[in-house]
Amino acid sequence: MREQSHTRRRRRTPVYLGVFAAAAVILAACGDAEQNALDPAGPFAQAPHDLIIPVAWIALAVFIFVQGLIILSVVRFRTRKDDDGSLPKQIHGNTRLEVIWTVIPAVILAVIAVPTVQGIFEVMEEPEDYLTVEVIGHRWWFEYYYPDYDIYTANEFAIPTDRPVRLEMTAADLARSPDLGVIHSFWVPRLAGKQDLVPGQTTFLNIQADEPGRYLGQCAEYCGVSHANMRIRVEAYEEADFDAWVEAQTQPAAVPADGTVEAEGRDLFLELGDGRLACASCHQVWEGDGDRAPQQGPDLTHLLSREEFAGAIHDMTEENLREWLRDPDSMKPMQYEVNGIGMPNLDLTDDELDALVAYMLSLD
Amino acid sequence: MSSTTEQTGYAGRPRQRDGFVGWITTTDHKKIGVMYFITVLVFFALGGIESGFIRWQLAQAEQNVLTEEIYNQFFTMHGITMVFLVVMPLSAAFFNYLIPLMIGARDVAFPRLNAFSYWVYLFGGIFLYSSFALGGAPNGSWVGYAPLSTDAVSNMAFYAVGLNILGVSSLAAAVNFIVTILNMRAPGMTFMRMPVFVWMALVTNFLLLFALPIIAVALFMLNVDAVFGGQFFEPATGGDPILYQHLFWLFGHPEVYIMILPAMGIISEILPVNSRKPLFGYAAVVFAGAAIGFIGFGVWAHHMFTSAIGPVARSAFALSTMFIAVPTGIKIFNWVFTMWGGKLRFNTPMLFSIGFVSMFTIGGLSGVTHAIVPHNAQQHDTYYVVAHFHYVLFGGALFGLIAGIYFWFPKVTGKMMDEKLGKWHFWTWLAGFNLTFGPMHMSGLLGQPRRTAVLPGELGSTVELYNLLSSLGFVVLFGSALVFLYNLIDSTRNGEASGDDPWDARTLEWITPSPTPFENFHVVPTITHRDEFWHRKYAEDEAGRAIPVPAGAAEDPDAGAEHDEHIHMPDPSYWPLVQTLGFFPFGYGLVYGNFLLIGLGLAWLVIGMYGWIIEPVAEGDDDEPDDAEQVAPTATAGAH
Amino acid sequence: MATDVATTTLGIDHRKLGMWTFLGSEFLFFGAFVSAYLLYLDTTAGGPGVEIFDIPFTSISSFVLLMSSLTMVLAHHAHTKGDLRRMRLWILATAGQGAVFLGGQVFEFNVFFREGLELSTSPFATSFYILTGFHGLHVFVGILLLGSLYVLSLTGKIKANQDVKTEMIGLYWHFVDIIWVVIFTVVYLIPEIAVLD
Amino acid sequence: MSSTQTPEQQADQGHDNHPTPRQYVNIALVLAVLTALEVSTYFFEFGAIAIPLLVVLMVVKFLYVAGWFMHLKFDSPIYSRLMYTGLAFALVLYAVMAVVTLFDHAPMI
Ligand code: HEA
Ligand code: HEA
Ligand code: HEC
Ligand code: CUA
Ligand SMILES: [Cu+2]
Repeated sequence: MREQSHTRRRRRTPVYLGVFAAAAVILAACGDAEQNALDPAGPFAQAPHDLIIPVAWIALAVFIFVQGLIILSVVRFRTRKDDDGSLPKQIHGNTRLEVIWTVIPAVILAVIAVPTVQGIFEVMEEPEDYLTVEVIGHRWWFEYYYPDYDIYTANEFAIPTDRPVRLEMTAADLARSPDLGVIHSFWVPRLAGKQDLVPGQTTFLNIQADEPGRYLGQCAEYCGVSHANMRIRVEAYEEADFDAWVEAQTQPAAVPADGTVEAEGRDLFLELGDGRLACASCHQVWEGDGDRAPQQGPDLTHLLSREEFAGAIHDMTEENLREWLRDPDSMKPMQYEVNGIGMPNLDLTDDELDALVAYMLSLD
Repeated sequence: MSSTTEQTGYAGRPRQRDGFVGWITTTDHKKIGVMYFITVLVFFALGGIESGFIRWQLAQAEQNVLTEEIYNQFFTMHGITMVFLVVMPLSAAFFNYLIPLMIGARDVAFPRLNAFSYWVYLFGGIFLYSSFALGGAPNGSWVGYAPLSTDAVSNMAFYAVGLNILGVSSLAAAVNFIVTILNMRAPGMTFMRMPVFVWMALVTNFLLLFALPIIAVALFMLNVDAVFGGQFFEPATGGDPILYQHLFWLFGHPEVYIMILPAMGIISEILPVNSRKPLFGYAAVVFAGAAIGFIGFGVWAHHMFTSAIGPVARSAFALSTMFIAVPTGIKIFNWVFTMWGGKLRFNTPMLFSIGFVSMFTIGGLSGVTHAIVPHNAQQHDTYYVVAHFHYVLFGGALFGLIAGIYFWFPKVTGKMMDEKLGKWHFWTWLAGFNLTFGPMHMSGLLGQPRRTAVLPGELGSTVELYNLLSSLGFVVLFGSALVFLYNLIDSTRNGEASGDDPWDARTLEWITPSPTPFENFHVVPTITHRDEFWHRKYAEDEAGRAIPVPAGAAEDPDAGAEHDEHIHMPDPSYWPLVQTLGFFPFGYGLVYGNFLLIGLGLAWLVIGMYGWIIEPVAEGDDDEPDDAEQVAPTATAGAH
Repeated sequence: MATDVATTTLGIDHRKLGMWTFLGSEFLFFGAFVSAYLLYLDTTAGGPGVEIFDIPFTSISSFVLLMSSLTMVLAHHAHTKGDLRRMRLWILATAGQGAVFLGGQVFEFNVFFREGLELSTSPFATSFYILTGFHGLHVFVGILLLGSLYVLSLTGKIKANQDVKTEMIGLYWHFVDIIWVVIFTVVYLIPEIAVLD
Repeated sequence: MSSTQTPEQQADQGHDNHPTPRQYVNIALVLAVLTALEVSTYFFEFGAIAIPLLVVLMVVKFLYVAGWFMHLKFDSPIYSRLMYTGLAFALVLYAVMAVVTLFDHAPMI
């Protein structure tokens, strides 16, 4: 047979792999993405990171060792051109070697296991002096509630820097949603690993940002048609800025002056007519009286304080809002018709759209 | 084979062994193996095309090639197809063809049950794919988590019922192969003389035996919840969605070893043959395989590290998961040392086997990093995991199985597959594979979650680059697959004649002529060694050097064996096919909650069962022939 | 095929080995349903719970099923002795007891249903019905098998020397009985006592 | 388990060593008595021992049916191995699952 000529090429594969791996690591280091798990920005992301790095080196060492052995045997023991056709020595095994390659990996793993178990408990522990944020996963947007301040918001939320935030999470409020709830997962890689939100149960996750800035994430547990469009934005503020944000959010929404197009929009918002469902039956714009408690849709009291909407996938621009109200499904696939989930198309006329969009844009 | 049974006096039993009727009524393990193989090719093409669309959609950020609905259906069906309709049945194809040959038997223990398994597999696959025409394919991912999957819009009733049908096939096959291996070995074939492939088949089938009932329950519960108003996983009344995850992964993790162990068995046969020396540490490899299977039952919650389980469970499962690397490592090192000191021949099967060892190691190591629980929270449900399991499934299971295809092709057809094309296939396959799945490690760590229909631009340019590379990799793989397909078809027709023992092989199946004759062995061999065939060809001198035994010099070990007067071979039967059709009404009934259809299907299955039972006793049937009938003259043996 | 026991590797019949292999896996099947049931014992969503059980009634039907194992084994015994006539008699007795058990179950389900325990009432209800229902389905299949045995032995398809067939079906039947032994204790008696306390 | 200790050589060669009908009836009588005992826990107060007692009775009945009616005591040990492997898998796996679900699980709301 003519295989010998191919042995040289065999050698190139692992080399190519190595080059590839190296290139990949380098590229990663200069990645600037705000959703990068390799770039922790707080203690709850840092600790796992510090754990995985040595493990990655160990894995790389094992990898190089095994591939090295393979390459070595391939090169050394290929059948040579001048081979006499006799058979090699028939070796059946070697007990000492078997013991060695049973014990060494076991020891390596035992060494890795200790910090792993420690890490598990550390990350899950209740931190000191934390801020609680309740998180509810809906199909397909996140809702946030600050029990300390009685603030509701959606998709985007703010946290103070240098202070642990403990998320108390569940999926879909059964009482006020036709969506009986499916499993979602909260994941902002630079702040912490992910944790699932399970309907009917409460799970917890600690996050913390050391630096102010914006941290991105998204739902990481497949939750149906718009799973890809269920994103998370965290704004981390220095303490003073955070207090200002809280202050702004606790304000009731301004009621537009009579006769303006915004006021027209507000009327439509409360009562759409023609047997159409009113916006207010799903959305809350809290104007100061009564409970501040949203229904099944996102709280819109300070809509404009957010940069993006609809699962944080669209910029908060006039055109986008208009398109969203005109035909929500074209902006984000939902299942209102079949399942009652998401935002319905309310067949708004152009005039109604003008008024409603103007009203939305006044909600800052 | 051309022999027809010339029985007289019995009605309703097909006589033909060739032609179309011969195929659809066959109970011959070899033909059934080939049918499995061809069916797998079709499903592989489907699964591959689905993944092609996935890669197309993700080639750039914010693309709109597919709608979310279609994307979700495609990745779900891709996963289901590759796992349940490609890798598992391809392993079954090898089990079918090889187990009887390797243990010196003439067929499996229950030939008609074997045909039944095949038809259930085929119809289960058709059933699943029929959902595309009936309002949409399942779109709840291959793990089918509740309560999402109990929602009607997920179409997951098709998944629950379809997989349960496939489960029936696998369970029947598992019982069949276990009995075959335990009870039909040729004289002298002790456990420690069995080829490693047979060992791995045994372990795999035990895993199936114990894992399938668990998923059967999980799927049935899903079915009841989705269609009949059950409350198993319904949070509103206190049902616990996590229970589904436990049940699924109690099956799901053994399942991944069900997919890898047959491939490990295959390369344990190929590496020694092409290193021209016996497997290093046979006992260790066998033991490690059994250990992997056993420990594999105790690690399931490592898929649930970010789910609602507490720190104690997370720790316990992290430990058991890491521990499984030890027996796997034993195998890797034994394979490498099988090559060490040998005289390696780099034919295509060998290349794929070495590729297996190399690529599987990568996937295994990333698996160990998954077990670092605190960091698993970063990796879970990202493309890093997608990379892991494609490295073990594609780089592992599929590489091994393809190696097996090249290796045993001459056994099945009597022809060689083209070596040149084979090498083209290998190198493009290896390159395309790494190009597709290598970058996913990075895109995952950079924050790209899996099962997302759009690649958000916000993830950054590096991720887009990696995704583009992955998509290019698919193009390479596609071309490579075409080369393979061409090679298969062309070699079947025009391949070089292989002779009976083209590889100078070691195990029993090569003792028989290629292609394998209908009754496998003219004389059932008596086994005196592990690697029996090798020992009939070579003797070892004191130094451990092998010297060929001149043909005819050694005593024919089978000379003393009684030449069977007449060989009993199983007769063809319509019933497995006919009965299995009952799964259609039954299945659709369960999907649509239609009790009429369910009843019809059940009645059909029962009637089919009776047809099967009262089928005339034929010589070669797996029924005890009555004394009077046993004297009936047998035509099968005469044909040779 | 090589069903001739003498020529198999282990010296045992394929079909018996196959049946046992299958039964081994059935434990995992019922085990999952039993676990779900136990986890959901208290999850009644305001509907009826375990107090709904009528222990004396279920005791009687359980006892009938238990005794059917005796008649089954006697049927097998008769078959080993080549006594097909007596075998058929015992088969009938076994199937009859199975039918009584099933009838009891149907009755029980009806009562529960009328008392407000529907399949969709609660996870407890679903898991109770599905677990015991699946067991009932097994009994039903067993009765079908026994019926076939009866008919086929009449038509001569099952012969006096083929007692392995009766044995196989017997194994299945006893297994279903064994499972009920477990269900009776774990599903009915223990929760009932735990609740009454 | 006594049934697994059956020596190999006894394996399934014919049915000579199977029990007699009389023995079968005796076993059935024992089973009947055990069942009566079980049911009596419902009618009489057994206190803390009721549940352990029920479990023991269940196991004994199980072993009797398996050992005698299913011939595990007399047949090839491979059957016992198959069956008890399945049983052991089921017990251990589901026990672990139940422990995780009951004791190491997110709080329900
Ligand atoms: C063939 C299939 C296969 C195989 C063999 C494996 C093998 C392993 N898998 Fe993998 N796995 C999958 C298929 C497979 N997996 C699939 C399909 C999923 C995703 C399911 C889904 O969510 O859709 C998955 C997901 C998955 C997860 C969950 C990830 C997540 O979703 O968060 C984890 C976590 O621990 C894991 C771990 C492992 C480990 C430790 C092994 C080990 O068995 C690997 C052992 C091998 C080695 C380690 C290499 C060789 C060893 C040596 C050279 C010795 C020296 C080594 C050391 C000292 C470390 N796998
Ligand atoms: C053995 C299993 C297996 C195999 C081989 C593959 C093969 C491939 N898979 Fe994978 N994949 C899975 C198992 C597998 N997959 C699983 C279990 C999932 C998880 C699903 C889930 O999340 O639920 C998954 C998910 C998955 C994803 C993630 C989707 C998502 O999360 O959104 C992606 C993305 O790129 C992907 C890509 C690919 C590609 C490009 C290939 C390619 O390698 C495919 C190459 C194949 C071909 C190119 C075939 C071409 C064939 C022919 C040309 C022959 C023609 C023949 C005839 C006409 C007879 N797969
Ligand atoms: C049946 C309930 C329902 C009605 C009626 C409804 N919405 Fe919505 N709306 C929703 C839901 C649910 C969402 C969240 C969709 C998502 O992001 O997945 C939403 C999202 C929005 C958003 C984006 C909020 C954000 O921060 O993401 C705006 C703005 C909005 N709706 C405005 C309106 C207006 C104006 C009307 C009336 C014309 C209206 N909605 C009527 C349910 C409703
Ligand atoms: Cu929510 Cu995915
Ligand atoms: Cu796993």
